Amino acid sequence: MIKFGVVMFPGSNCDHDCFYAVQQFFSDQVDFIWHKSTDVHGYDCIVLPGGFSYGDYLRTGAIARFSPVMSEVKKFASAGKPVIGICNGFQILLESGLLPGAMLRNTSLRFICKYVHIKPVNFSTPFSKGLKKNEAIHIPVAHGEGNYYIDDEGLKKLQKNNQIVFQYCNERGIVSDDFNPNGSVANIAGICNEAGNVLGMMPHPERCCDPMLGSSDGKRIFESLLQSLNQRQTV
Amino acid sequence: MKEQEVTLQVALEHGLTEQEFSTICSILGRTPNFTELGVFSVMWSEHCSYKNSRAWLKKFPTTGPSVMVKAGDENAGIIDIGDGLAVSFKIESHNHPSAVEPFQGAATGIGGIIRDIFTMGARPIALMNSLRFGKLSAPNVRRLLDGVVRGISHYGNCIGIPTVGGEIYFDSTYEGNPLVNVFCLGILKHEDIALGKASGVGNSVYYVGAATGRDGIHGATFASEELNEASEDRRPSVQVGDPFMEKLLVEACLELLQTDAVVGIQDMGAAGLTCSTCETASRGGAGIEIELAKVPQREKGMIPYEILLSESQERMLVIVKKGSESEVEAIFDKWDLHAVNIGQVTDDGKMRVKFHGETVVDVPAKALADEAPVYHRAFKEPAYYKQQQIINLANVREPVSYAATFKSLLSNPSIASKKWVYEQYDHMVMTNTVVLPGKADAAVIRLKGTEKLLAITTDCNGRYCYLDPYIGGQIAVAEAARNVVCSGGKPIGVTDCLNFGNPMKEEIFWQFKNCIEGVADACKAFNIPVTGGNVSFYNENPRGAVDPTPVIGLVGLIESQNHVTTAGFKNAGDTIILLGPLDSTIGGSEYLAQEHGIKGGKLPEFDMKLEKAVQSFCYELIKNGLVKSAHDCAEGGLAVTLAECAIIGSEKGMHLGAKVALPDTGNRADSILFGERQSRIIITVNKEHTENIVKQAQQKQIPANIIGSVVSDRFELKYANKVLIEESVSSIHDIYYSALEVSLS
Amino acid sequence: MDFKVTIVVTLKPSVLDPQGTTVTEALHHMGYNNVSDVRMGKFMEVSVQASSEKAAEQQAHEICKKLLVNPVIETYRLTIKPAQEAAV
Amino acid sequence: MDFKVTIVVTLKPSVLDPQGTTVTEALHHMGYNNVSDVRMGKFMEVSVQASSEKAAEQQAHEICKKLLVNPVIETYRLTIKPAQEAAV
Ligand SMILES: Nc1ncnc2c1ncn2[C@@H]1O[C@H](COP(=O)(O)OP(=O)(O)O)[C@@H](O)[C@H]1O
Ligand SMILES: [Mg+2]
Repeated sequence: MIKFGVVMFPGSNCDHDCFYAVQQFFSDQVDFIWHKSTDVHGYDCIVLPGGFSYGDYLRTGAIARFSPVMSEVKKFASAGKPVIGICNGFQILLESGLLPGAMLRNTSLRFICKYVHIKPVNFSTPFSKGLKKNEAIHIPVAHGEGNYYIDDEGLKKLQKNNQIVFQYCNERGIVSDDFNPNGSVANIAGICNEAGNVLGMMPHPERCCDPMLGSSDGKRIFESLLQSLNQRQTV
Repeated sequence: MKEQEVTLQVALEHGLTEQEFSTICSILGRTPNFTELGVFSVMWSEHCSYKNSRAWLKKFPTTGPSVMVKAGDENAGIIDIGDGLAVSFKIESHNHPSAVEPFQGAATGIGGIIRDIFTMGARPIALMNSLRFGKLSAPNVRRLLDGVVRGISHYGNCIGIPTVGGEIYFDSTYEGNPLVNVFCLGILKHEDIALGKASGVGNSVYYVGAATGRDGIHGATFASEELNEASEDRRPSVQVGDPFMEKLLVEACLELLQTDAVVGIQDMGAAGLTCSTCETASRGGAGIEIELAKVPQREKGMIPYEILLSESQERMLVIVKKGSESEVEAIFDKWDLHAVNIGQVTDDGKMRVKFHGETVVDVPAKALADEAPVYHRAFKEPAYYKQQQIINLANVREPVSYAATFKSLLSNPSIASKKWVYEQYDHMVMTNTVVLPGKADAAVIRLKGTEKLLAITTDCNGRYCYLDPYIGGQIAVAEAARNVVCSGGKPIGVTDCLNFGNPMKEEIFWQFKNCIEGVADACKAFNIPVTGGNVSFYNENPRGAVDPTPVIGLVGLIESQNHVTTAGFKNAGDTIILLGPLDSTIGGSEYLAQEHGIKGGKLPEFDMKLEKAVQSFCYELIKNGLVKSAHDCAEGGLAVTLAECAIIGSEKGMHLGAKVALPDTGNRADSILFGERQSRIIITVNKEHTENIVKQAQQKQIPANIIGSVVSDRFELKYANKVLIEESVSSIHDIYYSALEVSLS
Repeated sequence: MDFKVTIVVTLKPSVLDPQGTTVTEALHHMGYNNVSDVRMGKFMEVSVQASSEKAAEQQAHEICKKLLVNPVIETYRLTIKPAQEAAV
Repeated sequence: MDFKVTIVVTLKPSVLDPQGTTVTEALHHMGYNNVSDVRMGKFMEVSVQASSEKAAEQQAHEICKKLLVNPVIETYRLTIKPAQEAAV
């Protein structure tokens, strides 16, 4: 069994959603990890959920990255184990330096909650291995600061290292500024670290695992992860 | 420092009457000191005591087999929904604070209503808001709208409770007096009900949450006055919300309530520490003694009067069993919240407040909380009432172009899609939102771990209530119930927010009384208990009062996912049936107001018996799996309703329209297309079920007309064999979804 | 003439500053116990074209009052400099 | 000794400032066509207790670098004053 740990920061609010989605569809083995904990032993994957850790005060993710658990998450990541940061989790990964770049406010200066489409463009991470080229994943976003920023040099590096994992697109998989909900550089919806085991993404896969909620495309990302982890375990 | 001496003059300045002041003196057997006077003045303000409305609120039916906590007994009512589960819900106004500072006013409104729900031991799982503004073209309205929406978005999104629905109207009656009513619903297990009571001599009184500042002192009395120039000067009373703090409070309190340590719990809302201490003591039949010096304070040099009357947000009072203190402190510590033991429960029924050991308030808690005066205000039928009814609508010109009128109705901001608003709210967090905003007449949320779902809605048409408060009140309930039924639910409870002008004016009180009677009679007819609500008076400025607006929040239970029904058409070829009467008049309609500038006319006939029959018929059809889509026929009449079914049913690249022919009733076309008669639902069904359904309806003497069928990408509406509207679905789709944004840009 | 206006907007002293409080606590958690009373405000830079410094200043106050500052809870102060100087 | 530190955090010039752009546009809409290039930043006030101004300054820079400023997108400058003076 693959064991998941969902970190709870003060102000996390998608922690239960992630927990529920994992438990319902992917694994009986899922725990909450309190942000003051310094023990992440025994987990196969750590999820940094969405929400408003510390109210998003100062900057999104800026305070949460000092939670005691984060130094353990860093060690976990540098051991090559998978970490996924969703929305606020992505913002925390940026602030903690586990992923490059920073978040700015959406160009509309408004919070935006709606379904969008994203297209996987990197098939070498555990999260995206199982996805298909040209597939358009129907998935919700819900954020006020999802406008991903990185300077030109950094962007080139991302591209060169194949670190862009998801881009905003339309229902036919066409990537363009027209379908970018927040103004992010290069229509980026998700990136990974150089090693590919740390993923940050603004859209919420945990919100679209159950067909009852309108889309189950989010399952594909978790399924890909499970597949990779199972392969690794059997190896 | 020497306290101000209390005289009748000072009492009058506090908004108390001479009579009230003398009652206070006789309760105490002496003249109150300045702090005590402040305490009485807030507790006996309209906002806290409901002194002008209480007598009439008794008209509401409040009992029923499923009622677990009754209206008026606690911070919110509770309704049993089976499986050992219950729901707690309430609606509340934050009109006056939002008029002064829309962002913070709306935000703290959300914070307040959430506290009312988790105080009951329920986990809040859904928010809604019912908003009313002046016309968008009027000065300041956009700023208000923008601020209110941002405020709700800021607070609700951060705390992680989905805002799943609501309503917005734009009408000049609300100019200068926006209505911001917010609704919260929570879920709990039967055994987890928490009460706001203090009992058990020697139990500890804890203060938890944000530190106290000089926020909103006189806020409660402020909410009970008309807005005028002077209210500008009261601006320091604006409170700032801290949704992060409240998120911690929700989690910590719900965790705490899972222990045996808590005797009672209550939020500090209006009248803050004063209200929470005297109410808990009064409910528990006990007394409370607290030491103000222990209260965490944000500002230096606060005097007892200020500490007691402060309306700082995000604070709770918890009565803790003696001996469980350390358990309680450990939980709050985990959540980085300060919990301070500020006093204990006593047995003398007194609210006793000390400041550095010296007694500054010593009053009977019950008198303060429950013995506020009750007034029976005089009322008088306003002159406009009969005058409006006799307007001769036959003189109103029919539209030159039906298509143009139709499109301008579709782009009316009160009718057009509210996407611009709900996309700013996180409506999906908690992963329960089965029907997203804009898709059905009610929001639908699932209850994880059960087969059941809830349908919730808020409704009120202020114009109807102005033209006929009694019928308007009935319609508000009927329409809310209809919305829930169209979504597949059975109504189980009502909460109401009564927004009116100055109750001292007899004409206003007449509106109030008649609306209440309408709401009450409708609730009785439907057999739905009222579980609580809120009254907001003085929504009035020198130009006049708002339309009487008794907003109804209605909750329905959906037994199975299979019953969930949305408004959009599903398949080309389906038959479109109109349940309910075809004929209408244009009295009171949006069409009459928008196109002809007439706020008047007699409302179309409303028959409660027919209403109930239509609703229960529709509900049965849905339960039998025969209905593909259902949409209540409301503002904009049949034409707009049908267009909405087409638009909502159309996705990118796949458009569904309608080909509809309405039979000649001998009436004018505008009344058939745009008239707003009640008791009507547009359903679509598989062609082969059509005949059977119509036959069943006939047997029950319910009008049911086959009016057309679903087609692809064309919207055609005929009346009396004449094509009056013919549009492509994509064009009306664009109008409907972009209108609000266009009028804002 | 071009002027550079800098505007500092702060919450009125009596108004709650949840951000400031939370940041203060975060700093304490990080061990900075000698740090306290963080208050958060806004800083804005604006270029204004006007015939004189006086005119620019008047304009600046006007836009503060009309748009940039929420007088219900905020106060502001501004400084103004000819653009060349500011660039230095 | 108590010191009052004020910190101005601004977006790096190379980073697009969506808020500044929107405010500029809003001002133009309102008829202020002589106003341009609005840039939005943050203003913070912090009390620091330290043995000397130098020590306070060092602390202030430290908390800026660790928490208050994100160097990927922001730069900052700070001023420091003994608390008594600042109060004046
Ligand atoms: N319009 C109304 N209909 C039914 N009950 C009402 C109405 N207005 C107020 N109540 C009930 O009266 C009680 C007093 O309200 P309360 O909770 O003290 O107000 P607040 O939350 O503003 O302090 C509550 O139980 C509330 O549900
Ligand atoms: Mg209350």
